[in-house]
This record gives sequence, C-alpha cells and structure tokens, in this order.
Amino acid sequence: MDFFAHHILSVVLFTPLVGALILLFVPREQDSVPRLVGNVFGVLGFLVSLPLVHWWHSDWGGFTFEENADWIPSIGARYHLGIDGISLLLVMLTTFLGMIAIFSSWSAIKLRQKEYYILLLLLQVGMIGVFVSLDFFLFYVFWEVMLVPMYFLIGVWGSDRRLYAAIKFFLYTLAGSVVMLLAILALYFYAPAAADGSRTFDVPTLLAAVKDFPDSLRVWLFWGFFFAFAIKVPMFPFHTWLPDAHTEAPTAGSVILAGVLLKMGTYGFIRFSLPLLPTDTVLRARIIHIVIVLSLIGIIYGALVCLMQKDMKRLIAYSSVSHLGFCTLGIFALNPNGLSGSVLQQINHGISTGALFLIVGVLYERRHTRLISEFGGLATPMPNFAAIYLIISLSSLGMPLLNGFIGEFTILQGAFQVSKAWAAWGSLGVVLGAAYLLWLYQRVMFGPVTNPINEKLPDLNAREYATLIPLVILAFWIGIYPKPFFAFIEKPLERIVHQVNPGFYGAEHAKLPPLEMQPAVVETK
Amino acid sequence: MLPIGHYLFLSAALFIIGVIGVITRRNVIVILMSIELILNAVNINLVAFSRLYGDVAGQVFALFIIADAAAEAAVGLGIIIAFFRNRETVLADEMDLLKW
Amino acid sequence: MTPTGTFLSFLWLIPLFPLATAALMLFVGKRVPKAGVSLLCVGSVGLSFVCAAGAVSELLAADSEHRVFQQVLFEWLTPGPMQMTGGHLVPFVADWGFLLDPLSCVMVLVVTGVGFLIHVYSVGYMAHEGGYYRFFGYMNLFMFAMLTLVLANNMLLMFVGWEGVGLCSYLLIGFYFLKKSASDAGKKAFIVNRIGDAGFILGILLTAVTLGTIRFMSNGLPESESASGIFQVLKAAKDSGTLGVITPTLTVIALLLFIGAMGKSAQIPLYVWLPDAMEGPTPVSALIHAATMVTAGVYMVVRMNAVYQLAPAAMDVVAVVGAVTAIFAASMAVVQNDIKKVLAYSTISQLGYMFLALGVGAFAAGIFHLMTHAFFKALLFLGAGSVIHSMSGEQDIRKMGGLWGKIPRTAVTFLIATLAIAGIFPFAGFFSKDEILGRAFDRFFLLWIVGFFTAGLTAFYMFRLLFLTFFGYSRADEHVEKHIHESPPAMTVPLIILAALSIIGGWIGWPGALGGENRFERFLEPVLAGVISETGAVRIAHHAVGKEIFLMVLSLSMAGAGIWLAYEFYRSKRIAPQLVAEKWPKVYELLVHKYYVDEIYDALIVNRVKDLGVLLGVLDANVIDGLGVNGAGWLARFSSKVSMWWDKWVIDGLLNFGAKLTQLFSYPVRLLQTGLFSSYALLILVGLVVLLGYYGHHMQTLLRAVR
Amino acid sequence: MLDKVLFYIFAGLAIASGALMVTRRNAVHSAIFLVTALLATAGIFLQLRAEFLFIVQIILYVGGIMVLFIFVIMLVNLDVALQQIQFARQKWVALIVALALSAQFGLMLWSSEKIPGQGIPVLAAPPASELPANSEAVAQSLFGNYLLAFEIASVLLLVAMIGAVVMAKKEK
Amino acid sequence: MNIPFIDAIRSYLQGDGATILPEMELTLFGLGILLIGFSSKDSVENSGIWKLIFKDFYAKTAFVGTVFSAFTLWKLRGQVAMRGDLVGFHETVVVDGFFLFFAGLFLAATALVILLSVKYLEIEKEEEGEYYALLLFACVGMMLMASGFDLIVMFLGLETMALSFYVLTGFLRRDKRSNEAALKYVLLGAFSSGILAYGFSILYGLSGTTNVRLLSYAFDPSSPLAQAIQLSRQPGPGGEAMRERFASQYPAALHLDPSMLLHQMPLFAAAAFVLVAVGLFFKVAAVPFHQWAPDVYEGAPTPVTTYISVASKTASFALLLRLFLTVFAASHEMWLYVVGGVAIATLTWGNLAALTQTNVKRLLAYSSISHVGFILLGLVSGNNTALIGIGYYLFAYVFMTIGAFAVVIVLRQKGIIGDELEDLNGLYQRSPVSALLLLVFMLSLAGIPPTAGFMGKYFIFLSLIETKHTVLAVFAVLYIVPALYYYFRIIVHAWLKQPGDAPRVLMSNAQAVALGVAVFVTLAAGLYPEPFTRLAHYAFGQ
Repeated sequence: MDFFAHHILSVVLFTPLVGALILLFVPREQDSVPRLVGNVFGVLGFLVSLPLVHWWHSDWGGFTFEENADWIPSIGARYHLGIDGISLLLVMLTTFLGMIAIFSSWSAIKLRQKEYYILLLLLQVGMIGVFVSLDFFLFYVFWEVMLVPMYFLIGVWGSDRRLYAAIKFFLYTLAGSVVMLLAILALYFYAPAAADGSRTFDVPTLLAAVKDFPDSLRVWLFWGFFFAFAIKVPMFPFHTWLPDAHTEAPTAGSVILAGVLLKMGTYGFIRFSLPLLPTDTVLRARIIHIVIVLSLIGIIYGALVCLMQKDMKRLIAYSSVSHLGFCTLGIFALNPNGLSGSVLQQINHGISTGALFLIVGVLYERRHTRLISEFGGLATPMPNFAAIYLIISLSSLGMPLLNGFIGEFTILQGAFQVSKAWAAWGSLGVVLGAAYLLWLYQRVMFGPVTNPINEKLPDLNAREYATLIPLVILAFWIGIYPKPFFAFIEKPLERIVHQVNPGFYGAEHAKLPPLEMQPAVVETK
Repeated sequence: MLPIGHYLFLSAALFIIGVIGVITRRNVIVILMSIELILNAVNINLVAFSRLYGDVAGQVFALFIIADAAAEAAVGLGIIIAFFRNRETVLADEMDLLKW
Repeated sequence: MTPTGTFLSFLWLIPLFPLATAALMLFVGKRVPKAGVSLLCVGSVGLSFVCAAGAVSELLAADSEHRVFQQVLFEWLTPGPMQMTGGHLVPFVADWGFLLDPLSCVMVLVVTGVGFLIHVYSVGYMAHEGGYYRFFGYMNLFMFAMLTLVLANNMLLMFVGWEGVGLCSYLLIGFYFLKKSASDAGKKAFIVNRIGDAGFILGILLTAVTLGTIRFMSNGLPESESASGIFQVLKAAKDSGTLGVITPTLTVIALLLFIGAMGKSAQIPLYVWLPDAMEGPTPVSALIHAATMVTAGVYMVVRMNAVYQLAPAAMDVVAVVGAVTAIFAASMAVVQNDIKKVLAYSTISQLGYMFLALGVGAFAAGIFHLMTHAFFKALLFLGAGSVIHSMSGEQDIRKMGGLWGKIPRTAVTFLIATLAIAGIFPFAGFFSKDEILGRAFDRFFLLWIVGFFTAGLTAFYMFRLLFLTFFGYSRADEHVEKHIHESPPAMTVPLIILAALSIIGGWIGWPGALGGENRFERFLEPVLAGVISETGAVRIAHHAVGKEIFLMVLSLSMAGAGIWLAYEFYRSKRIAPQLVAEKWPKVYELLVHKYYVDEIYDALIVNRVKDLGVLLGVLDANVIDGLGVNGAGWLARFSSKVSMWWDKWVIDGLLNFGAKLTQLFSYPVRLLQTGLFSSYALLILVGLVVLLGYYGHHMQTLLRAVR
Repeated sequence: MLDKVLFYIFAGLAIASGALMVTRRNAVHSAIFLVTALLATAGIFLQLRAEFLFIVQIILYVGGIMVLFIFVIMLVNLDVALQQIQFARQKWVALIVALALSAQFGLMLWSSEKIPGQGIPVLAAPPASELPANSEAVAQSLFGNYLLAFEIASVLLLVAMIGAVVMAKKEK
Repeated sequence: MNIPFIDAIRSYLQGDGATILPEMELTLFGLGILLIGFSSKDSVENSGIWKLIFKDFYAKTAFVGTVFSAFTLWKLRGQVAMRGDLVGFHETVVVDGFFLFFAGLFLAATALVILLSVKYLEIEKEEEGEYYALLLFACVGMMLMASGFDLIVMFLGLETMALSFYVLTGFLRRDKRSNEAALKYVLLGAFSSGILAYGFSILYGLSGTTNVRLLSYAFDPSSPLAQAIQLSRQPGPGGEAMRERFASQYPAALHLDPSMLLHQMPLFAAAAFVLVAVGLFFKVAAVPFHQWAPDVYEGAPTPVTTYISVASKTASFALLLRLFLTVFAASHEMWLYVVGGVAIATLTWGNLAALTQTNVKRLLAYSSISHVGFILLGLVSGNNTALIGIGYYLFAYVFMTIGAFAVVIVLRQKGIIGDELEDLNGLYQRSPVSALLLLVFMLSLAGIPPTAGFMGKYFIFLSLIETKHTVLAVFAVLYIVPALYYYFRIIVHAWLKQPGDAPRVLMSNAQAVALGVAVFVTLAAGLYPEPFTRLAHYAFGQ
C-alpha cells in the first residue's frame, strides 16, 4: 500500500503497459481472451487513477504525487512525474475515456483483436505519460510514442482512406513536434546550467528559468512550441489532418483522438507556451492577437464547414475544430475565467465529442456507413438512442445544465474581460453550433424512415448503454455542479496567471504566494 | 632539382588528363587505365616532394601507391572479365540496369 | 419582517416536481401506463401550483417592503476571480438560487396555473396521439425550465431556464417529428432563439464585468448588505455619484438583453419562428407560444428594470420595436387563413404591445397585460385546439363555419376570449390594454396612435376569425361535417376556467379612473421602484380622470369599429370586397389594407393586386426569412464552400506542396541518377570543382589582403 | 641544365602520351601510350634521384600491370568495340568541367609560386650529392618507419589476389 | 624454455604488436579460412558428428575470429585504461578510445553480417570460403583506418577495405546486377581513391610528413611546432639545438616555410583539404559524391549491402573524423560552410530521392545517405555535444541499419528476391515478429523516441543549437518529416497491405540472433541511453 501511494503516478502510467505486455503472450487464436484482458486493464487503469482524486486537496497549487529518479544523468533527463490540478483532470479524462473506448470496441472490432487492444493500451500509456511528465525529455518521448499506436489504429482498423489519413496524421503531428524538439533543446541550452555545469530538462526548473530570458529568445521559443501544439489542437489553419484522421479512425480511435489527443495541444499551451510569452507588452499583445484571431477563425470556420458535411464523423471532426477554438480562446485570454473555462471545456469536449463518436459508432456498427443521407427518421426505431443522442448533442452545443455550457460561458466570460469583440465573435460560434448539430440531428433522427433498411435497426444494447450512460451522467454533473471541477484547477491556474499575466491581480495581490512544493506523497488514510 | 612548381604542373596535367579519361571514355578498360594515370600523377607529386625535403617517406608512399594501383588493376580487371562474361560488353554506358 | 414559511423554505420543490416527472417520463415513460402518465404529469404540475400558491400566500403575509424571499441552494458556477472593467477583481459566482418577489409571484402563478390547466386539457387533446409519455415528459421539462426562468435569482440561472424553454419549444414543435415541416420549424425556432441568446449572453457578460455581479438583488439573502446584487450595485453607484460613468454601458447591456428578448418573445426582426412554431400540437402552442415562454422576454426586461430605467435610449428602442411589431403582426394576422396562424400573429402583436408598455415605462402594465394575455390567449389556442379536434384536424378557417351550435362550450369560451383580446369592457384585456395605451399616450403620441390602430386591427381580425369559424354556413367537407362533436370535459373544463379568468383576471388591475385602485400595480411597485425614484417610470399614473376615460372610450370605439367592420365583411357581407377595391384604389394604407383582406377572403383577385398581407407574407418569406434565415443558411453554405475550397487547395495544397516539390525534384535526381558511370564520375568532379571554387573565391579576398 | 632538359623531355613525353592514351580509339593503342607515359614518369623519377622507384615503376607497372591490361583487352576481344563511339555523350560538358578544374589547379600553382605562404615552401632542396643511397634509404624507411604499412600492403595484395581469382574464375 | 623465436614473438606482441593484435588475429583467421578452403574441400562429407561441426564451417570460423578479436580489444581496453593510449610502429598506429570504440563497432557489424550471410549464401548457392575471408580482411582494413595515425597506413587500410568490398559486391558472378554494381563500385572507388591520394600527396608536400600528429601541428599556427620552427630559424645555441632536433626527428621541418603556418588554410592547403574531403565524402556517400551508393546497395548481395552501408560508412567516418579532428581541426571555421553545405545537400537529396523509391535496398541506401547528412551536421557544430552525438549516431546507425537490412535478408527465400517494396506486403501476417522488428528499426531510423535513432539526432540538434546554427537545426529537424514518410511506406507495405500468395517467412537461428541483438541495442540505447552516451564519451576522450 505504501509503495502504491509513493508511486501512484507510475502505477497509473504503467498499468496499461502491463496489460499490453500480458496481451503479447495471449495466443492469437483465442478470440475473446484479448478482448477480456483489454477491458480488464482498461477498467483497472481507471480504478488505479481514482486514488489521485481521493487524495487530492483543493488548496494544492503546485505539483504533487511527484516521483523523481535518475534516467539519463549525462544529459540531465530524469524520470520526473508529477501532476497539478490541470493534469489531474486530464489524466482522469484519459483513464476514463480510455476505459470507455476499450469497452466500446467489444463487438466493433473483429479483426486482429489482440493487436488492437495492445495498441489501445500503449496509446493509453503515451497519453497519460504526456500529462504526468515533468521532464521535457520524458514528455517528448511520450509525445512521440503516442503517435505510433494511433497510426496503426487508424491505418489497420480504419475505413476506406485509412492509409492516407493515418500518414497524414502522423506527418502533421510529427512536423510540429520536431520543431518543438528544437524549442525544447533551446530551452535546455539557454537555461543557466547548474553550478557543476550540468543541465536539466526539469519542467519546473526550466519554466522558472524562462523569466530571465530576453524577449527575442522567448518569442522564438514560443513559436517553436506553438506549432507543435497548434497542430495538435488543431488550430486553424493546421487542422486539415483532423477531419481525415477522425473520419477514418475506428470508433474507439476517434473517441481517444478527439477526447484526449487534442487536449495535449491545449495542455501544452497552458503548461509550456504561456510562460514563454514575452514580457514586452507590445510584442506580447501582438502574439496573443495572432493566436486569438486564429482561434476565432477556427471557431467560426469549423462551424461553417460543419454545415456542409455529408459524413457524420467528418462533421463532428470539424465541430472539434470549433470547440477547440474556444479552448485556445480561453487560454489566451490569460485570466482565471478564461483558463478555467478552457480546462473545463477540454474535459467537456472529451465527454461530448467522445460520446458523439460513440454514437456514430453505434450507427456505423449497424449500417456500416456514416453518410448522413443514408439515415433519417431513426427516432422511430431507436427512441432511446434518440434521447441519448439528443442529450449529447445538446451538451455539445452548449445547452445550460449540460457541461458544454459551463465551459463555453466561462471562456466567453474570460474573453469578454479582455476584449468584447472576441467574446462577440465567440458567441457567433455558439449560434452556429446549434445550427449544425441540430440540423445533423434532424437529418438523422427526424422525419419518416426514408431508407427501408433503417426500419429494423435495433435500439441500444446493454453494452452501448454502459458506454454512453457514464458520459451522459458526467455531462449532467459538470453542467449542474461544476464546482468540484473548478476546485481542482483554481489554485494551479492562479499560479499560472500570476506568472504570465501579473498585471491581472493588480497591485493588491502583486506578490505571488511562494510555491510550496506539495508533499510528494499523501499519507494514505 | 628544378623548382617544385614544374613537377606540380606536370602532375596536375597528368591528373587532369586522367580525370578527362575517366569522365569521357566509354570503355571501362580505358577508364581503368586513366585511373592508373591519376595514381601516377600522385606518385610524381610524392617523389618530387620527397626530393624537395630530402626525405624518402614520399618515395615509400609512392611505392605503396604503385602496389595499390596493381591491386586495383587486378581486382578491377577481374570484375571487368566477370562483367564481360555476363553482358558481352565493356562499355560504361551499357551498364545501366541499376538506376534511379 | 422577512417572509418565512414551509412553502417558502421548500421553494425549490416548485421546479423540482415537473423535473422529476419529466425525467421519469423521458427515461422510463414507455413502460408507464397512460393513466399513470396523465396522473403523474398533471399531478406534478398541480403540486407545483399548490406549492407556488402556498409560497405566494406566505410571501404576501409579509409587509410590502419586505416581500422578497431569496434562497441559494448551492454555488453553481465558480470560475474564479473576474476582472471588472475598472480592473477590480471580484469573485465571480453564479448561484443556483431562487427568488420570490411580487414579480415572480405573478409569473409563477401564471405559469403553474395556466400550465396546469393546459396539462389537464392535453390529457384530452393528446389522448389518441402516439408518444403520449414523450409529450408529457417534454411538457413537464418545459414547466421545469420555465419555473427556473421565473424563479432564478440571477441572470445566468435565468439563462438556464431561458435556454431550457427554448429547447423544450424545439422538442415540442418538432413533436410530430415525422413531418419534415415540424422538425424544420423546431430547428428554426431554436436557431433564431439562439441568435437572441447570443445577445443575452453578451448582455450577461457585460453586466458581470460592469457591475461585478449577475444576481438581481441581494434582498432576502442572509447577509444582504455584503452580498451583491445588480440593484444594490446600481444604488451604490448612484450614491457615490458614478452612475453617469456607467450609463452608456447600461444602455448597451439593456440593448443586448433586449436582443435576447426579441428572440424569445418574437419581436421584429426575430419573430419569424413563431408562426412556423404552430406545427406543434395545439396545447404546446397554448402553453409555450402564447402564455408562457414567449413572454419570457417581457419578464426578463421587467426583471432587469433597474437597468432599463437608467437607459432611456434603450427604453425607446424597446417601445418602438414593440409598437412596430404590434401593428405589423396584426396586419398580417388579418389575412391568415390558418386558425393557429392567426393566433400566432396575434400573439406576436400582443407581445409587441407588452414591449410597447415596457418601453414607455409601464412595466407593471406590461406584466399585467402579460398575465391577462396568458389567460385569453391560452384560451384562444385551447379553443382553437378544440375546434381543430372537433374538425378532425382541419385548421383552415375557410373550411369551417357554423360551428356555434355544434360545439357550444368551445364557441362561448372562444367568444369570451375574443372579446377579451379585443379589449371590450369589462373583459381582462380591456384593463391591461387600456393601461398600456394610456401610458403610451403620455409618453409619445405616435406610439399611442400605433397602439390605437393595432387595437382596432386586433378586434377586426379576431372577429373575422370568430365569424368565419363559428358563424355562417359550414364549408367543411362532408365526412368532417359528420364527425363534428364537442370535446371531452378534460378539454372543456379548462376552457371554462380560463374563460372565467379572461373575464375577471383584469379586475385586479381595475384602474383608478373607474373607481378602482389598481392593486396589481401597487403589488408590483416594490420591484419596480428603480434606483432613481424620480424617473417615475413606474409611478402609478395620476391622469386626469376625464382624459383617461376619454382614452378608454376612444379605444373601445376603435375596437367596436373593428368588430363592426368584421361584421360587415364576414357576417352581413354588406360590403363587397370588389366595391372597396374600385372605390379607393391605392389611396390610404389602412384602406388598402382592408381592400386586400377582402380580396384574400374571396380568393379571387389575389394575383391582380398587391395585397398588403401578401406583400407582408412575401416580405416575410423572401426578405426576412430570405435574408435573415435562408440568407444565413446561404451564407453558411457559401462560406463552407469557400472553406472547403480553402481546405482542399490551400492548406492541403501546402501540405501536398511537399509532394509536388518532391516530384519536381525527382526529375533532376532521375536525370542525374542515370545509372551511367560517366555521369556519376562527372558529378564527383563537379562537386570537386565547386568545393575548390568555394576556396578559390575565398582566396580572392585573402589575396587582396596580402597585396 | 641536363636535369632541365631531361625533365622537359620526360614531362613532354608523359603529357603527350597521356593525352594520346585518353584519345585513342583502339584500347590496345591506349595501353601502349599508357606504357609510354609510365616510362616517361619513370624517367622523371630517375631525374629526381629516386632510382629504386624508377626500377619498381618499370618492372611492376610496365612489366606487370600493363601485361595484365593487354591480356584483358585481348580476352574481351574489342573488335566490335572499335566501331563504336569511344566517348560518352557528355564529353563536352565533361571537358568544360575539366577545364574549370585545370583553371583552378593553375590558380593554385600560380599562387603557390607567387604569393608567400600560399603554397609549397621553396627552400632549396638538398643537393643530390648529399642524398643517401636511394635504395638503402628506402629500405630503411620501409622496414623502419613504415613497417606496418608494409605488412598491410601484404594483406592488400592478398585481397587483390583472392579478388582477382574469385572474379575471374570460370563458372562451374 | 627459452626459444628465441617464441621470445621474439612474445616481445613483439608486448611491444608494437599489441597495437595491431586484433587485426592480426582477424588476418590469421582469414588466412585459415582460405587455407582450409584450398586444402580440405569435400574431404568430410557424410559422417555425422563431422557434419555438425563442418556445417557452415567457414562462417563459424570467421565468427570465432571476430569473437577472438573482440576479446583482444577488451584486453587492450584494459591496457589503455592503465597505461594511456598505446602508440606503435613509429607512431603510425595508435590504440585509443576512438579506435576501441570504432573497432568494437566494426567487429560487431562483421559478426552480425556473418550471422546474416549463412542462409543467404546457401540460397544463392555460392562457395563461401573467400566470402568470409574477405569479410574479415575488410574488417582488418577498417580497423586500421580507425587506428592508423599515418597517411600511408590510413590509405592502405582504406584500400584493403575497399578492395574487399569491390569483390564482395560482385560476389554473385552470375547475377548481372551484382556484376554491374561491382564494376561501378570499383571504377568510382578507384577514381575517388586517386583523388584522395592526390590530396594526401599535397598534404605530404605541405608538411613533409605523413604522420597525423605532425600534420596537425603543421596546420595549426598556434601549435608548438610553429614556435619551434621560428626558433630553429634563429641564430644562437637555442636555434642550433632545435635544428639538431629537427634534423634527427623531422628533417622536413627545416625546410618548412614559417609563413605558411601563419595562415590557417592557404590555397594549396585548401586544395589538399578539398581533395581529401572529396575522397572521404565519396566513401561516406555524401551528396554529390553519393551516386554509387544506391546502385551498389541494390546490386550487391544483401548481406554485403548491409556490411557496406554499415561498416564501410562507419569506417570512412572514423577516418574522416580522425583527419578532421586532428589535421584540419584548427581550420574548422574555414571548412564549416563546405561541410554544412554538403550536409544540407545530402539531407535534401537523400530524403527527397528516397520518397519515390520502390526497392527497399535502394530506399535504405538513400536513407543512409540522409543519415550521413545528419552526422556531417554534427561535424559542423563540432563541439563536445556534437562529437558525442556523432559517436552515438554512428553506434545507433550500425545496429538499426543492420536490423533493417536483416529483415530484407530474412525475406530472401528460395525463389523470392524480397527486396522490392511489394515483396514486403503482408509481412505482418507472414511473420509478425519480423514485422514488429521492422517497425522498431524504421522508427529508429526515422528518429522517433524511444529508440536509439532519436537519441543520436537529439545530440546533433542540441549541438547545432549550442553553436547557434539555428537555421541548420530547423532544416535538419524538418527533414525528419519526409523521412518518416518513406520509412512508413515500408511499414505500410509490411503491416497494412494484404500478403497475396507470398509464403510464410522462415527465419534461421543465426538470423534470429542477429535480429535480436540489433533490436535489443536499438531499443536499449533508446530507453536507457546512459551507458551508450558514456561509450561515445569514451570514444572522443571526454
């Protein structure tokens, strides 16, 4: 138990890996065993992450549950893990969605099951790793590691244009991340070395060192990181990999892709890009302006393009562009409202869009098509499906009492404090969001059943309920009582705002409370 | 001895002639001979410098170059023969199976 | 003494009852027997009504200054500190809290009361429809949202209800989702509403950053001094003399909020969804699109009256929009042939009236009209529903007629409602409408003129409807004719109750000029006090009694004129449409108006002359719908085409540029990688020459330095 | 003086026969001119007082390698080849590049002569009389300083031998 | 016992002989193979136990040779650790960390190639004795390239290696592609050797010595030699003493022009540098001297291709590094842009040309060209990080490239050539393990963590940033993207395409061992790079 408490993050991180390794030795001929093992480890992965929440104290602003061990001493890379409230939420989202995604593949995947589950679990490791790494080197390793399983998930189990989509996804992301690698190296090199001349990749140390950097260097570093994250998010105009990847990926892949992978970009923005913003106000304002304009274009552009889509998954993919535009908008408002809204919206997007992809998956499993025109009037044969789909659509379009609203409103509130015009444009995205999602809903669910094949479609089965209901519950939870979620991120965000936008707190609170490193481990109760 | 420049000029001339032979001739045997000429140019350099410094290292070097030239010629001609057996040609631009 | 009581402390039960049944219906409704559904759903609304009545009575027990009860259940949205315009940081919190004050008392009673009646009615009306449980689930969900809206203690929670009712409206309009027109209408309603909502949201945000709070008031909270409320902040600003600074911002807030109100309450130019919304089942139209939801905008403006009173410019805008909507919609109602469409345009028109009232500062009158309108318009819709029910679903008034004797209860109650809406003394509509017109007269003569003519029009088109539906010969098909029957008691009893309310409902606002004391206005007075007492927007008017009576007589005679005209046209048929056409070709708008209505009625010369109704219809379809809604759709398609193009050619193009470059590049590579020995050797030589050249070039500078 | 004359004769001969070797159509002629060039080079060696190398050049090159060449030329029977074009298509480009290379070499030689510090140190070479006996000196060096090189050369020649055998072996 | 002959040998082995002991052992084993081949062919045919021993006898012998040699290297390492660098044969050869590192790599590569060759030769039906002997002799040449401290030794080592490779390339005499590749290789190789030799001759002419240490002094104006020469020109006892020292140790110095030493790279020296560089660039296959590589890689028997791409390249880099880090070290700024330009050209050409290849060997050839670009970039920055990076990169390169080619070799079955992309189709179904291994190698070649290839690139990029060559760094880093694309073309064929009617892939034990070693190192060096960075540190004496 003690060991568990001391290495909780490692346990969370490597539980899926253990699953993958066990799967390696499962004989290929056994069809149901890989599926079982995969699911067990999906659930296990989620269960072992629960203590994180249990042990959490809402007044913790710094990193906690730290683990710090030598890895490559000669270059100063360490195995340094730790999370704060922001990463905690994202880790939980990852383990949770991972579990759902694995479960959702129960009957959808018939081909090469063993490999499929191995890859999903490996992907899980990569994603958790990105969120818990406190060492740039480790972070980068996980960042890249994650691409490979995703590539295969799309490439092997995807639909028709899977090869194109998979490689496009890989290349796009790689292009961004190699530039980020340079930025990381530059950060590593320009940060002052320790007394004995050794350098470090330690995230807190390096980010603290940034404050002594000249602005010109900061600008370069900022853009270096920016491209990686902007492609991952994806921000306009770096988004074109997303529709292809989302569309071609199998359901679980899409869920993970939309639910978690995109969040790495926004997470990176919050964690790494913001501290790199230059101190010079003019320069800073210019950079922020560029990013915000791209976000706003993304919001509206994504929504408009949605209106024209014929393929359900593609539509949802473009809606991600729009929703993630909100996230970046909130981040670069640089105030607590915008940031907390953004973090929450990341979670929300994971839930809503993940669920939307599951819903498309339900239809795809029944009909093997995703063309909107193939459907119509499904509310008649599938009433319960219709209800859940409606709730999820509403959650995605920002209906109050559901999660989306909380995020969008808080983001708009944050943006509004900086510029009224930003918020106004952002709210246009809200309007369009309703338009495309409801139109989609109408075309799929309402009207008479136009296609005779659809008349006999069975309603949701127990397994599909089991994947969708938790998401619906979460959607309501966040929509009705988001306070616990805000509590996780309040203190960490306060620190970040202090660091990157000291003017915000004004003279009264100008001094940042010194960061007390949280106890590495919590006493288990 | 004469000024070193004379020898260098001679060697450079032979080198360039050899190079021209390598890049213009079609017959691989002649190409191989041109390479011998290049090595010969190297030897002139070495021996001239050796004379300049009154140091025999250059001459020893030249000796090894001759040995190397012999070895290359032997292997090269062996390969040419093998090639000729298979392809019935010794023209450089007819060896074009491998490209792009 | 602050109000207390059991019902008050369980105030949250009021919205909870419908929510609980709604959830039950939507999740397991399929398995609940029909009777159970009816019992649960109607019963829950009834319980809400009882609770509401109890709470109101407990509130009324307190003296008038303290009639505020506020209850915060939990902190809902807590995104951390917010920076106000001035740079101050305030902790931003949106409560989940309920507020009961005289204003919400009125609303909650109207909503639960009328809602209950309509639920009862629905039991009869929907008895043979599929998706019974679904219908009631949506209806109860609507009740929940509407009650949240009216009971909310802050703008954001109000927005929750606001969006919730919009959603339910969407669902209920599209209840017959197999019909494309129904689901289209639902979607249209939702999207148009969303446009307004965007304005509302921005208004909320602007309020938040300007005033630092979005709670309406802090009265009734445990620490009402320290807790902030919009009212309190404004008062503090006034006390510190900084009110002038924020006044322009308040105007903007007021206008943004009004955009929201325009969407929800179907004002120009966002009214277009409401006529289409008639695709929904008739009880829905009665509840949502007549009595409650569409009046949410009015309620919201009144709720925010403290802000509006400080923004006279915004008030003027409200008044003008209201007046124009009123007459515009009324004129269109004249030419409609669908019984529900007539009522829909009428609703728009009446909502315009209400906004006219708000705009001229008669907040109480606006709410008063809202209440009476809820009674008689619900009655009208329910009556119409009853007619449709008896006519086996026929909605076209040209195919009706002569129903008076066949469905007497419906007919009589319909007549009462018509009289009420026409503003005939002493029906409810008379009092509220007169109050509005009187205040408009005080404020600006032209507004009164518009309202005055609208009153005439209203009387005209309502009686036209009445005459065509219930009088004359039956024009129905034979097999329909055979099945005409009075509706079951479940439907007629609510009609009768509402009819009673339509008569007596106005009496609580019996004006001073007629010997009453306008108790309604007094009741609302504490809510409408405003920050600056001397603006007087809410003071009870003390006109000269003579003038007031004069105005009443004028409007009554106008209504009478409308009724007479309708009678002449549609009952006695003494005025032939053609005659009018020849006599006054395109002279005066009003006459033209009449002229064309005739033509439509006869359906003979529609194509030859430009009837204003048709014109407006065309305007509606082409200009407003066309530019507004379809235009937006077109814009969306266009921009997404552009976007797709951009995506495909520019962005992917850039990506593929690499590939193109490669192909381009592969040519010289292929050219060089010939597989030919000589070219390889030559390339080596070229490399040698280039590298040597680099140094040769380099040496030039070196040599020059040496010389 | 005699030195000079000898050098010019041998140098001229070497360049001329080199040029002829490159341009002759018949490979056998080319081989003969190569022999001439090599012999002329041997003369230069002699003129530079490298007597041992002079002998090696004649025996090894002219006697050994050239025989090998001619043998191979005969073996592959070039009658047909005589009728064909002897230069690659790119010869003009090649010549231009070669010209550029000559220009650069020229510049290099010129600068090494004219500009101090740019080229070969031009201190006086030790007079011929002071030189030790050539063969002896070479032997000293070869088995002293360069013993290792000598050993490697044996491996090199062994490799060449195996290579030639493997390559030229008839198919079974 | 006091037998003079044995004593002589013993003392030789404790003196100079120690410095070339590994090479000597390899040579002896090579000779042994040849002798057995000539004497005892077909003598033991059908007797049971003998059959077991004599099956693949040559390969076994050669393998044992590499093991012996490696063991000797290990002992030498101990000696070096105790006594410092060993110098022998009048300073024509040194044994230092640099040599030990590279020699270890060569031996590892040789051993792995031997393991990979057995089955391949069986399928090709070639006699094998000479083949293995030549492998060993090539390795001897390479080791001498790394340990040589004298131009002559270096040149001869290079030629030994090159000649072996010419023959090995053409070893499949009946195969037209093999013939052609060998002929192109020998002609171009000899041509480039001529250029290199010409460069060497000028180097000799500039300094009057072939010793690398003295050469490096001669090219460094701040070296003690420059001062000593200045001193020797002075009259007086000090000058006299210096003149005498020169006369005995370095007679040419008496003739050297002191003013030459004042310039870092006079034109003549520049010419020497360019000629040497071109010769070496050819050997490492840098653009535009690379064109032999794709043709030779494609034509040569695949194990030989592996050997060439790995060992020949590494050895040539060892030679190149030895020269650039000693002789030309002082004039780093003078050739910075030359190497940088070649590096960028190499990266560009290698990556872009690889994109459209359909032959795996050819594709890997271009990919190995692009790797040369990365390594040369390390030479551009030239600081400590860069050297570690180069060492690490070469180390990683050896194992991942062997791994990648090994999969191609495994694919070579009876009746299937297996080096076209199409031949890889459905490898995953035919042999999941090799498909998985292929994936690891491709990721490593592309530089995706956590594989060895990434760490190598990491150091190179870091060094570029440290020396502020940001533009080069961005260039280099972006070339990872097209690289990934073509590596993943291989992956696509192996994993995502259907196998058609291609047979299952059978892997011999030797091949399995070789693949296992390669994949182990590739992954271990990526996951836990610490020991491997130490190795690189060791090689470059830091």
